[in-house]
Amino acid sequence: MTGPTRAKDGATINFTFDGKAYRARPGDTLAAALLANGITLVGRSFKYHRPRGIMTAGVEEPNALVTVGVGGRSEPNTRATDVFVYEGMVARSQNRWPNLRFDLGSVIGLFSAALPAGFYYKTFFGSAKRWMIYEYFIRKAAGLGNAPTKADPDRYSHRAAFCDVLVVGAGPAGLQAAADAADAGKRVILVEQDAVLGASLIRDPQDLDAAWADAMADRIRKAGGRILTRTTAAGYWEHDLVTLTQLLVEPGQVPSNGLAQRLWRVRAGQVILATGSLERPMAFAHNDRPGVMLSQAVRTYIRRFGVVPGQRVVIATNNDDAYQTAAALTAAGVEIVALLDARTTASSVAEAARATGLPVFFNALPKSAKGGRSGVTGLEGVVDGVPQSWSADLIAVSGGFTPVVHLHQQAGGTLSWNEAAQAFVPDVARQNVTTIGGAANPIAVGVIRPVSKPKKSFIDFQNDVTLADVDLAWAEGYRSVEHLKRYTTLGMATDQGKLGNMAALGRLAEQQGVSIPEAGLTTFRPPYTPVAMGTLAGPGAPHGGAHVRRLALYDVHAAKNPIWQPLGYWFRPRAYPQGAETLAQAALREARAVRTGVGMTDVSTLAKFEVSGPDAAAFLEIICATSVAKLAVGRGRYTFMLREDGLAFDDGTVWRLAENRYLLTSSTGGADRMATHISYVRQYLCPHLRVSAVNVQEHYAGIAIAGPKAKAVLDGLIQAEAPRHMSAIPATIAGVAVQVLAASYSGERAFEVYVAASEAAAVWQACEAAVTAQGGCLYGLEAMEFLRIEKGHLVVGGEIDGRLSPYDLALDKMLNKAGGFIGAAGLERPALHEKGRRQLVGLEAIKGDIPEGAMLIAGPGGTPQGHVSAAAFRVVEGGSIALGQLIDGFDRHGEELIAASPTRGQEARVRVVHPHFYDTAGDRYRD
Amino acid sequence: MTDVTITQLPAAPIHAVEIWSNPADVARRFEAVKGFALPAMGRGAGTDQFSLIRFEPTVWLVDGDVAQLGDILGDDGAVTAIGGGLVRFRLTGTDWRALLMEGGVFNAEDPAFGPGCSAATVIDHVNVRLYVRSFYVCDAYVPLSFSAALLHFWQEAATTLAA
Amino acid sequence: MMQITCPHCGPRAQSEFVYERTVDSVVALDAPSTQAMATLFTRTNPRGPDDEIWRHTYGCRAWMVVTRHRVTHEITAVRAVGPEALP
Amino acid sequence: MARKAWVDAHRMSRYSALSLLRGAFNGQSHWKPAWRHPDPKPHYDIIIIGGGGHGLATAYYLAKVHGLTNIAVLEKGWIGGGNTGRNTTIVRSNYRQEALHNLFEFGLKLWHGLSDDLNYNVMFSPRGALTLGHSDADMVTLAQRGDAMRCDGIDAELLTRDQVAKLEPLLDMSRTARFPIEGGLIQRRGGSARHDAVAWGYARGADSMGVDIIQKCEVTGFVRDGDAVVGVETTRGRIGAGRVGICVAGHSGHVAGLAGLKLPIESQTLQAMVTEGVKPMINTVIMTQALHCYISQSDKGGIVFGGDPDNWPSYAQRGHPMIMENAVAQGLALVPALSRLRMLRTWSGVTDMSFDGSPIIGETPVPNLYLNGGWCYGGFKATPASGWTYAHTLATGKPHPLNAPFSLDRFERGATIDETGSGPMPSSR
Repeated sequence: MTGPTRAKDGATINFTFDGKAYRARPGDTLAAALLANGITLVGRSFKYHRPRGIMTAGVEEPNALVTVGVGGRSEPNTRATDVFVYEGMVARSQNRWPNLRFDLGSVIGLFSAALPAGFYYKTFFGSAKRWMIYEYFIRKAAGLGNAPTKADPDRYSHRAAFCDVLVVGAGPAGLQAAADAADAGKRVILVEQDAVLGASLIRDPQDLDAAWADAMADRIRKAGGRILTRTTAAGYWEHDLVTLTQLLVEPGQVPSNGLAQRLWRVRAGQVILATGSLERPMAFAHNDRPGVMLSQAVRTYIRRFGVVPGQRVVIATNNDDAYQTAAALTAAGVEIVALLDARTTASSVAEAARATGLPVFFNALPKSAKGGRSGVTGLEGVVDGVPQSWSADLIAVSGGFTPVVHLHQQAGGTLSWNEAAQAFVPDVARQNVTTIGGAANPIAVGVIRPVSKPKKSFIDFQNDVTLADVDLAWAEGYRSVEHLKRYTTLGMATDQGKLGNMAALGRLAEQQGVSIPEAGLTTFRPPYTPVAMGTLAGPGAPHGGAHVRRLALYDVHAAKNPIWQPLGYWFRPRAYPQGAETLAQAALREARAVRTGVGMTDVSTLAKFEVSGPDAAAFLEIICATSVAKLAVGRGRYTFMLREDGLAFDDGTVWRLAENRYLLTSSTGGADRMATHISYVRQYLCPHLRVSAVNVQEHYAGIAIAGPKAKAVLDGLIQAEAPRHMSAIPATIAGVAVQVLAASYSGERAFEVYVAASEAAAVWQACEAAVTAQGGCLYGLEAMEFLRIEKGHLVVGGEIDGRLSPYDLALDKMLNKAGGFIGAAGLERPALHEKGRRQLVGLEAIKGDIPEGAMLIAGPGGTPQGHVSAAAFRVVEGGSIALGQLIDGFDRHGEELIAASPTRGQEARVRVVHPHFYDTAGDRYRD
Repeated sequence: MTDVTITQLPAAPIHAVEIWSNPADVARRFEAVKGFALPAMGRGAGTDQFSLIRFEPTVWLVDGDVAQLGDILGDDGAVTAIGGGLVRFRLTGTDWRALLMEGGVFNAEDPAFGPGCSAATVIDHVNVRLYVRSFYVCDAYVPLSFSAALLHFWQEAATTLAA
Repeated sequence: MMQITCPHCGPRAQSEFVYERTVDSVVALDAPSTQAMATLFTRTNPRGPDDEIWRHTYGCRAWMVVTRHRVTHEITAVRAVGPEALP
Repeated sequence: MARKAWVDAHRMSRYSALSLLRGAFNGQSHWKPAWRHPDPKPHYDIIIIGGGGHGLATAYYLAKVHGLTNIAVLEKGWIGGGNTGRNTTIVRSNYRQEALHNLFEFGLKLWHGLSDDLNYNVMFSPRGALTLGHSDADMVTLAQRGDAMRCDGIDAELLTRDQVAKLEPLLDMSRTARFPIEGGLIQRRGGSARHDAVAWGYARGADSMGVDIIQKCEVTGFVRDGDAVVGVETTRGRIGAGRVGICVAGHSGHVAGLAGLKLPIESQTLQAMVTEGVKPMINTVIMTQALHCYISQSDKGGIVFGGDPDNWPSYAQRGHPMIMENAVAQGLALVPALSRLRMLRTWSGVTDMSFDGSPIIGETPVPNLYLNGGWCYGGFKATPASGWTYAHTLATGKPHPLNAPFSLDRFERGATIDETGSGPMPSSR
């Protein structure tokens, strides 16, 4: 009998692997369960599709990657060593076709001699299109598992936590540190990536065992500490913030409450890293075969899971730790055919072992594993320079230990070289972090020089990087360790170089003839182990972290089933179609209602600021590029704002509501930017001013009522004379206090009614009743757009696009002659006054409808001289009109151009005109 | 079982009071009229009917009647209505602190953040202003446009706080 | 994610704050055009400490000057700016 | 003479499928180093500071197009180790502003022949650069951009909703999606490339023509003769130069500062990430009009993700976790099936954010000193065009017509090239 075995009792959990049913014991990892069921071939490597088994018993596993779960919960590339079997688990092997045992992709391996590291840089020439043909096949062969094609049905939480001491790793050192801190009255969080506490003492119970771990855990909990299992400290960020990823269910498992994982953001007073170390493999030929397993993993399978991974075992080591594996194997009744110790002098542990009759060989190195896809059959080695071979079904290897210093280094800490352990250990910490236990004090090892053929000696197993690839990179001049990594793809696999980096570094140092620390070290960046995208996105996944902002009058609109239009974070009614009306038909009907009768619309999203105080006018004269101070109480006017560079970035209206109180409105899209701008000027530039500038965007809902009959509607609503154009009065509608501003964006006599949003519904209903009584209707953004274009009003993001000056927009006559406003200095920049600027123009179609966004060209093949910023139809008479930007456009009225949209196959012949198409004298504002 | 209930309180006349000059004088006038001091940063004061909560260095949120405030402020400050744009949520139960850690970055679990304390922070991308009314009650002032989204987030999060 | 000690609120997570600009970018309202544009359009941008203007936008909304090292992100000083305020 | 002899002696190993096959029989032992590791000479005609893709491309075109070979590229670390190796490898020229799309399009044309030109497969894959529109307004904006490109002879195609769904079947096309997809603009000639290969290919090409690529050589100061720069001080000694070109991306401010210059540049961190490899699922490079996230799939199968820059100054080459989390949330809102993939690796570059979002290539006020920088988060795709035009500028002392608009003095003059219209503050870009 060969291969892994386990007593049959206790296996009660059903799971499937590649469609076949198996049973696992509670507490089994998938790897343990597969081994217990005699399965040794679990996956295929990335590049050559070489057969692979289970090499480790932890998160560093490079080979045994499977897909678990079904549908939207299917998780590719799950490490079989890092997922616990649950009832009904579905696991599938990956990167093989048609099946795991017979994988056509493995023919690539036959050509491996012609496909060294970086081979793709040297071939597949020809056009980019030709590369894409090669690439098609490369991409198909590459990748590992299949991504799900369905949306993830589960939720993910993000939670903040604060503590005095965060301990990472619940091995003996971590447990002790956490318990001591908790006893000392500190708020403690202890995290462990495993499902159980204890780490090494589960594998090697000696003085301390699982019962001791439980006792420590009790102490921590009783003192108010928090212990999180299945939780990995993934990233160490600035100012002692550590992100943790907590699995609330296993990959692919259905959570009972819908929550799959939680991302913790822990701000810690102090961080203690008790992260232990990872065992290294050894480099020898075919060291990637199923049946080659890390020595500590062998112990773990025996002692923790009761699985004996082989019956005839060769152990290869350069340190004392592997002798414990020999002990565990012996205790399990397994034959150890040879223990190859690379060291030339025997340690006391080794001597003691040999004294018991264990076949220990010193100065002994593995050279080549023999066997096939199901497992190894033996090992060739070299003892004192003399070749020898042994038959075996398991090769346990220990090439020393790599301390887990990732978090220490992520925190900015430096590393130093521990010659005895042949390992980097934490040196100077940059944040408030200490490393304890095995991560700080790895055990001593002997130095190894591989004796095998480099071409089949793997160091990055998943990506099939061999010692020969390292040699080739060096020979080709890729000498920095970063070049080596990038050229060979070493450390780029899902195990992130946890197993292979040190072997590569050793080889590189050898090539360079320098010590390992001189050869360099790559930087560890978050995450420590890969993190699910869903966990990163957290509750933000459905909305991309951008909630829709809901209108105060949302319910009122929703009842009318409008067409909605996204506008920044808002959704606003675009039109209110009646019957089978299309958007265009509805918008035109609505716009005509405004031109001929009356319409009303929701303008609540406009930015609004209430500015009070003795210095309010002085403050506004800094913000606005127009004069404000001379405004009489009860009057308002158009205004615009410049950035410091003198270019226009927003516009709106300013109203003097009382002696020392103004209301400033500006665009919806620019609302947040304007709020910041106003706050900057008030708080940073002008802290001495006696002014209060309060953002009341959300406080006031706004209702615009426009049209020749608007005044009649208003007179009725407020039971008083509505204010004349650009005047404001307080009033009452439906018993609610409102502010009525006579302002127009449509070109008609119009009013904006502002009311506290919490009371807006009643006012809206009253207004709608009054408007309807006059034969009017609601209008949406599309009609508003028609109306404002015809009138030649500007819109932020359209005409005011952040690239034009007030001169370009023909606003310069309104500039405050006294200066002193933000942007005045920028206006003097010489290029703003040179020829060749784009200037605001109107465009009138001569032939065809003007496509919005189209380029303005002189004729076919011409280069753009400008573009159409907004297009519409004359609301009543019909006819395509537009606003645009045109190079030196002010001087080109009357010129004919083409508005071309090649992407839409549309074009129109247009005439350049003045950008006001409607009521240029403003007669319609007068009663 | 998770112990937190989220209730939306009815709309209220909420105002912002800003002091731009002579703050110490204003504070004296305020205390003389109202009988308690203007709360310090990170604190609120008053009763359920009339509370002043300080979230900004120069601005107090007033939940209640502002009739006397104009006279107190004189030329040193102004009162501006902001209540239309704020929704008040009341979080009740021992687990309101845990709920506030979900999607948050502020340490609501800090025992020092006790009754009378206020803090403005961001939770699930939404500006939230918190005021601890008692050991079991924390009020949250949330922008109207985001209030439905935040309520939904809280209701969902409350079901899995213990997980 | 840094932790910034707001002069008004104490230590808070960086995500409550918004970086706005550097102190050396501040254009005085009365600066002549050439000087104003030179200020607006050049920065020392040091690979070391600089005085930066941050706002506690999602907190108390106050503005402050943060002296911060651009490589290590160490914050050595935070200074309140703005109108006079009660403690 | 000596140089010529050297070049002949070290004629680079020609790369081909045949030579790889030959290697199969000799253990791949016939390859020569891709570039030399020379010591600096006392003087060069032109010194380029910065051995990233742009600096190496500049050296390559100086040698190839202008026949200048007494050139050194000085790199403080290892070549290609800055932003060249820390981006999302997207290549496109789909800009709205004429000066920008003309510059990037010139580069895109070079990309299409680059592997053959360099005899180094940079794996440029024109899989299409797709920008999604989420509203009718977005679609007009995209059409405007596409129209501007098409009128200047650059490919751009407006796609309907159905066409987008067919091209990228895993996008959430539901009407109730937070960012409903109304269509897209695709530049089919855009795509992605293997970033490291670009630096290495240019280095190998430049080296083969005699350019000295000097790694681990940090510039610590400028040697001046009066106002003029006549050399550099370095960690490997003083090196004289006829002209010196700065090409150091995020470190532009630092290096220019050594010459007493202040620039319209602020350095910020830009993060990117890649997931574990999966079988092909994303076909194009997906970008969006409403969000700041971009998604593509590498040849190895990893989903490459980018998002907003960290909007504050930093030289740290590490980012803010919540910025990345937000980019992932946006990506999942678009492609929900990404949720169960695992983020494997993150990286960050120090970007040189200019004050109009566009690059700076040209003279500085200091005689003999030139600047190439300000690429913000979009420099990778420009590598060939940047190198070509900078080489022209350094060789002739005058800008190429393509980089003439990108002068350093445009900011204070008022001739900025602002694609997004968001103004001079990099933090709001």
